[in-house]
Amino acid sequence: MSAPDDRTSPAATSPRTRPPRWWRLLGRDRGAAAAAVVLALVFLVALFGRLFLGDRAVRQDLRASLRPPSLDHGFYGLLGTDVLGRSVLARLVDAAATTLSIAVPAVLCSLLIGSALGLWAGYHGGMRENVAMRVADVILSFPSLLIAVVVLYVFTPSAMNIVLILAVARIPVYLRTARAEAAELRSRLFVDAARTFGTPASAIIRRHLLPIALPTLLTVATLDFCFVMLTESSLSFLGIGIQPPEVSWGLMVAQGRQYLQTAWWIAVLPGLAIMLTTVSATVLAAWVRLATDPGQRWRLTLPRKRRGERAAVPPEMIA
Amino acid sequence: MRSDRARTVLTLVVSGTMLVTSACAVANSDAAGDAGSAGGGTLRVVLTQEPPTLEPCESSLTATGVVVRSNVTEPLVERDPTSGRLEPLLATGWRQTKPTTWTFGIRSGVTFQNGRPFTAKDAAFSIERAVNSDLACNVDGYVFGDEKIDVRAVSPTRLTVTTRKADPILPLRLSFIEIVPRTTSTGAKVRIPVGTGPYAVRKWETGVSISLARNETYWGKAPAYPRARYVWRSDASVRAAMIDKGEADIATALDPVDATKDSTVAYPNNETTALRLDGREAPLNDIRVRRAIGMAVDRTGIVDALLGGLAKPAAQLVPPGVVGHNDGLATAPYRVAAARALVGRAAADGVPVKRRITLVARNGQFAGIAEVAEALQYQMARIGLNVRIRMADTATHLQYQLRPLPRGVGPIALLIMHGNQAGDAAFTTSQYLLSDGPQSTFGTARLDRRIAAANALSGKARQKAFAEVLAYQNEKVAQYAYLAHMRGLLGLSPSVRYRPDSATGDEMRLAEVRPVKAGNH
Amino acid sequence: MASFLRKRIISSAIPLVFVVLGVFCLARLTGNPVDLYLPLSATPEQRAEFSAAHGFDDSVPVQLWDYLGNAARLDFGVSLRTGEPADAMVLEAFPVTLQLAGMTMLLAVLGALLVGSLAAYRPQSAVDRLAGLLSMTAASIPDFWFAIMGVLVFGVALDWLPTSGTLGGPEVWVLPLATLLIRPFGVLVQVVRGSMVGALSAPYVKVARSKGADATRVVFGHALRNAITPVLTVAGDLAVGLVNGAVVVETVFGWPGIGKLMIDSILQRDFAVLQAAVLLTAVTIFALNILVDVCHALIDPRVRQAVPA
Amino acid sequence: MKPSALPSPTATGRPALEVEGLRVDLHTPSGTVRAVDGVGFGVHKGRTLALLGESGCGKSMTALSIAGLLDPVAEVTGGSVRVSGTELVGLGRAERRKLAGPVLSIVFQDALAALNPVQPVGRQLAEPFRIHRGLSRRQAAEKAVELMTRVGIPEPRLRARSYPHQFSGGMRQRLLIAMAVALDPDVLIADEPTTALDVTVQAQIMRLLRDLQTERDMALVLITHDLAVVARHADDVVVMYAGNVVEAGPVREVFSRPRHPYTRALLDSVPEHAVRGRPLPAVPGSPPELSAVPSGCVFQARCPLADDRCARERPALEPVGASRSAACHFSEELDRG
Repeated sequence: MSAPDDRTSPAATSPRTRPPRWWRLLGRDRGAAAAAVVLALVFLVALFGRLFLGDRAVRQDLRASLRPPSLDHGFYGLLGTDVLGRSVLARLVDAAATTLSIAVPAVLCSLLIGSALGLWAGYHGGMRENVAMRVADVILSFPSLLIAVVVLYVFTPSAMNIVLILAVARIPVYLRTARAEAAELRSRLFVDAARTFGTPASAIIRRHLLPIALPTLLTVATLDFCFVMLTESSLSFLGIGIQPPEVSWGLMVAQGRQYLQTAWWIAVLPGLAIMLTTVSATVLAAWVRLATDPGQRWRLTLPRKRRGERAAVPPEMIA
Repeated sequence: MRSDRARTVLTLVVSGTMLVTSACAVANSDAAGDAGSAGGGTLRVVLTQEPPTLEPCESSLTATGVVVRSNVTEPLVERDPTSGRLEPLLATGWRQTKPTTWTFGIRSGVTFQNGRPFTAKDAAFSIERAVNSDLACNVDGYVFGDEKIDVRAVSPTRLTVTTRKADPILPLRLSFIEIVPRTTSTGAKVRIPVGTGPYAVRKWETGVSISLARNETYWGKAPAYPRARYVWRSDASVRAAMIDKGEADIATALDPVDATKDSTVAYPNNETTALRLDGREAPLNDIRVRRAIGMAVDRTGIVDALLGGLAKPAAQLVPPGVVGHNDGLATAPYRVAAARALVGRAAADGVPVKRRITLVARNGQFAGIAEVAEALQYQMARIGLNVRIRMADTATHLQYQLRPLPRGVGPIALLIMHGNQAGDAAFTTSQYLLSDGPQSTFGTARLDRRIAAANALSGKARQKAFAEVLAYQNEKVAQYAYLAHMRGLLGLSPSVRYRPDSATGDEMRLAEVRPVKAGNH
Repeated sequence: MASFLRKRIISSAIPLVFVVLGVFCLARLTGNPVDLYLPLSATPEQRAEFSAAHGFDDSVPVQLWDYLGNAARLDFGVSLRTGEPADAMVLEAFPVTLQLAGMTMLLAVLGALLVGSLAAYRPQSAVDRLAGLLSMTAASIPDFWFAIMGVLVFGVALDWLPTSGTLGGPEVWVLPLATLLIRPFGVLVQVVRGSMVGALSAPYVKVARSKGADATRVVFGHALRNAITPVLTVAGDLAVGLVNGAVVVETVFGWPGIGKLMIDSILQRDFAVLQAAVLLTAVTIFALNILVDVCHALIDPRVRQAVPA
Repeated sequence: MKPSALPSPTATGRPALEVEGLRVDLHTPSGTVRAVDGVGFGVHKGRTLALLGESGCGKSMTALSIAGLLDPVAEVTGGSVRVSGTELVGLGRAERRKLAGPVLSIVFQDALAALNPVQPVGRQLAEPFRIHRGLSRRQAAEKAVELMTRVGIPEPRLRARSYPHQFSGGMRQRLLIAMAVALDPDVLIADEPTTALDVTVQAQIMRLLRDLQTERDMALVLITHDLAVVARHADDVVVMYAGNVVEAGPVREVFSRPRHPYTRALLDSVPEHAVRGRPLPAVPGSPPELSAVPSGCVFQARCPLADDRCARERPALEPVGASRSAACHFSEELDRG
């Protein structure tokens, strides 16, 4: 998106205005606020939910198999039970922690490695850039689900391995984005200036390139969340995701699919959890992208009926 | 430089090429094919997977056998799955003419689907091909071990089979060998088999379907449907949906969830599930721990909740109806407290009960296996053991199942499903109970001796001896914590009539399927 | 353009080699397939014989060397499962997946261009908000779940569509396409919208409006072609990702495509087929990347000019 | 309503462009602010009016609101804009489109961004003829070549197929101007048309604009912050500060005898007016933020003459001579001093 021209942007007309607090901005966008609340809730549940659960998520009772959601069986019976008679509510809470403990490290790993490599390659250009891009091509040319299948069958399908595979599979996305940004920035005046002062490459990358590329990279990362959760669930469908008795939302959907006709709540509720979380992440990512961009922030403040151009997904986002 | 407009058009053409190819390709699928209903003359069967091959000598592979056996090819002798008795098929009868020699009478007037007449020479050829050739057929070894046999066609209607040692169940073993004409290749496996059966393979469209057509020169009773077609869907809910929708007449291996529907029929499939406990590794090397596991398993709970109430709690590896089944064995009592106490006593004696046991199970081996594994894990953990689950694919599972067993993997509790297709405990004991059995982790010398002795017997004595072997294993060895004798679930559309039996999973006789006549509901 | 293509092809061919090496070594890591193909009670001699016959007793480098040598003569080995040449099996399965993926991408791109442009033209309108919600939801539904729901709802309950399979008229395409489509469509709508909003606020659009251009001319004559570049890039990457989706779709609906073939050959340790399938997929991806680049060049004169430099 | 600034003494009849009391609100993160507050002026055919001011004073916003090209963040909340007698404020989209091109046209500052990068320039130049005259592709292309010849593009027939990035900055600006004058508009707005160019090219572009204006008898609104450009090319000038018109009148009179302290300060800061050996006097301070425009005189914070009255009361734009007006409580004193 082009920078808004300075004649219409109040960011330029009033350069010294203190930007409004981010929560005030957030409060004005009802959609983004709701998304933030949902995400915060998910994270809180993931972090602290297990403290209250005890063994509820694993406690089986084969006599209480497939109870529909109802008020008759106490708090943990609210959302019904699965085929092993475990509380679906407790499992959803437990699964939130597992799901996030896979998605978050996977996204962080690929973000860190991919961005570092990409910025380095893009800044230096030439051979280094070429090699990095070809590495990205190699990874992208492997069907990622298949690598996952091979690796997870050869090694144990532990959470650690799943994180590693998902991280490796997603590195090219960040690598390409970061490289493109760095390649564009490296010819800019301020980078040239820093270079003539003898600033080492690593410092230029850290101090000049990273801050500019970061918002885009973070947006891609937030949206990648969605991809990682869905892939994790596909792995469970093929039977090589998280291994029971651990449980993730993806595993719950995969295991519940055969009960879709008889006990919808087993597969539908975790599916909803995935969708709600990813939609919230997408909405919030679009919002954060605007809010962190000084040239775009003003768009958030339009009155509702005139609210203008808001990019939902940055073009760099690849899924 | 081309004009700008032309460039736009070109871009559209480039990206549109795929659509055109796609659209053309849609037309090539078998749209005009025999998509009609069973009433239209085609019996439509949906399997779980595409057969890897239709080679008759591989028909002991379930996926191959279910299509080939008794439909396309036939054996000399077949075992009646309900009575367990052997019935003549392409043979007319058999006698043990010497201790090591069996003589078979061969049916005359039978022709192969390619028009050639069937003689004893074809029978001899088929046995040689399956057992002594380089094809590495699955039936070789599975049924015959490594003994060499001598087969002779004495006349067009007489066949003799000689073994080195006396083999009292040789006719039963021969029931696994499908008869093919002499012209069949011995160097390579065939893609489209030819046999004497009621149906001939018309077309195998790889990945899509296998079509059969009625063999109009069949020597026996003609089947009701002129054509049959197999398709495969790996997801059970899709197979069930195809029955509901009327897209298929028979669906195999449905989920227990669907057991309540009118369109499903349950049948015992001769499979038995159990946990094989590796008695060489602590803490499983302590018989108290192994016994405790047997007592910790809530068989009725698992059967009712996870297996749709279809299976029967088991106390031994072979189901009723198999020679050697011991009616006197009762399932281990479900007593958690007692089991926990047993483990506690073992722990007091220094057994490292907290060492982590890996429960290995195979994805998709039976419907609900993941849940069963979870239940077993939970129930074992409840008596104080430390258990984790590893769901494996077939290849990995086989590494755990077969000798040489993997090293350095710690104590393994392997969830196995054993199908005794032959109806004689000899196959089970030699594989699963011998101390060096290919699928056994340990045993005792006394058990080995008892098995060897039972193998040499026949008739009532054989039944009694094997029954004692099974009882002895439970009492003194306890390598297995039994789960259940399984039952399969078949989907049947209202327009067909078929009674599945214990062999249906391995050979589905399409000739026995009849249309429901109008007003006969 | 010719030099552009040459350069692009050479630089992309190197990764192809690495893909072949990678899949070869990964496959060897999964162990000797002998257990799967020999009877349970096969003797050690039989096992050794099987391994020798298929070359599994050699060291991995030797196996690799043999494989590369044979592959150079276009001999990709035979399937352990069926005994057929691996390349024949792969080529047979490939068109199905290519058709599925091609149709999917075409529908996804066209649909997303339409919906995304509509949404972008009046940001925050009801249309925009609806499109945003739908696309985000579509992009976050687990595909196998959608597939099975589709079978149960449209196949059984409503009885509108066949449940599965490839036999029949065009209606058999609906559910597999829809399953494969939802995610790329959802993502692309958002990309198109974002990119369109950007293009519509560009100065040249103001100029076009100052010339009196109406909405159609502004959107299709000016903004669309500028907005399509990022859409193409993302569409290319999504198309690559369709191989993953194809595995699920082909598994559920029983389509004999390359995704199912790959999964089956992994599960069956059918290395020759797996390698041939991955190689063909990689070549396709490679061709696709070039196609995307060519489209970029066709659409944007600046890309065309920048290449020889 | 504030008085319109300039009924020009030399022109007769109605002005081609009349702006009265134009108000534009901006919706910013810190609330709604008024970016343009009651701006009014008029331009006759054949005349050039300069809108002068520092960046951010609202001059471009004024131009965009006249042309109806405001970003969604901005909104016209009052006033009137008449072009050749037609009221534009509140006019429907379709009617406005009919006027855009044949009646009113605009030239932007950044020609690279203002030309569609993926279309050959010939096609972009032909577009007005296709839209308004309904010419065929071929006829329109012919017209485009004529236009290119007129604005001095060498080898126009060949260059019509080139893309914007293949032209130099000056050539791009010529193309943009050609596009704007394609249909002989009554009013042409040029928004900083030369800011991005180097000095020699600037002069050529200004000459081209001027020639075209004379040739086609257009009313030209020149938006600029460059006093030299105003002095050389404009007939009248409107000085804007913080969204308000502070002074208006014929260029020669305003520049020789400014009646507003801001105009005077601007003029003082031009090097020619400075005294050698003394530091160049800049306008001290900076314009107020739009969110903090004081209730009194908008210029009070920087004004050397400001007193209590200025803080209390905003001076109206009052006539200060035959054809001039200024918004200052001290305009009389300035004239005398």
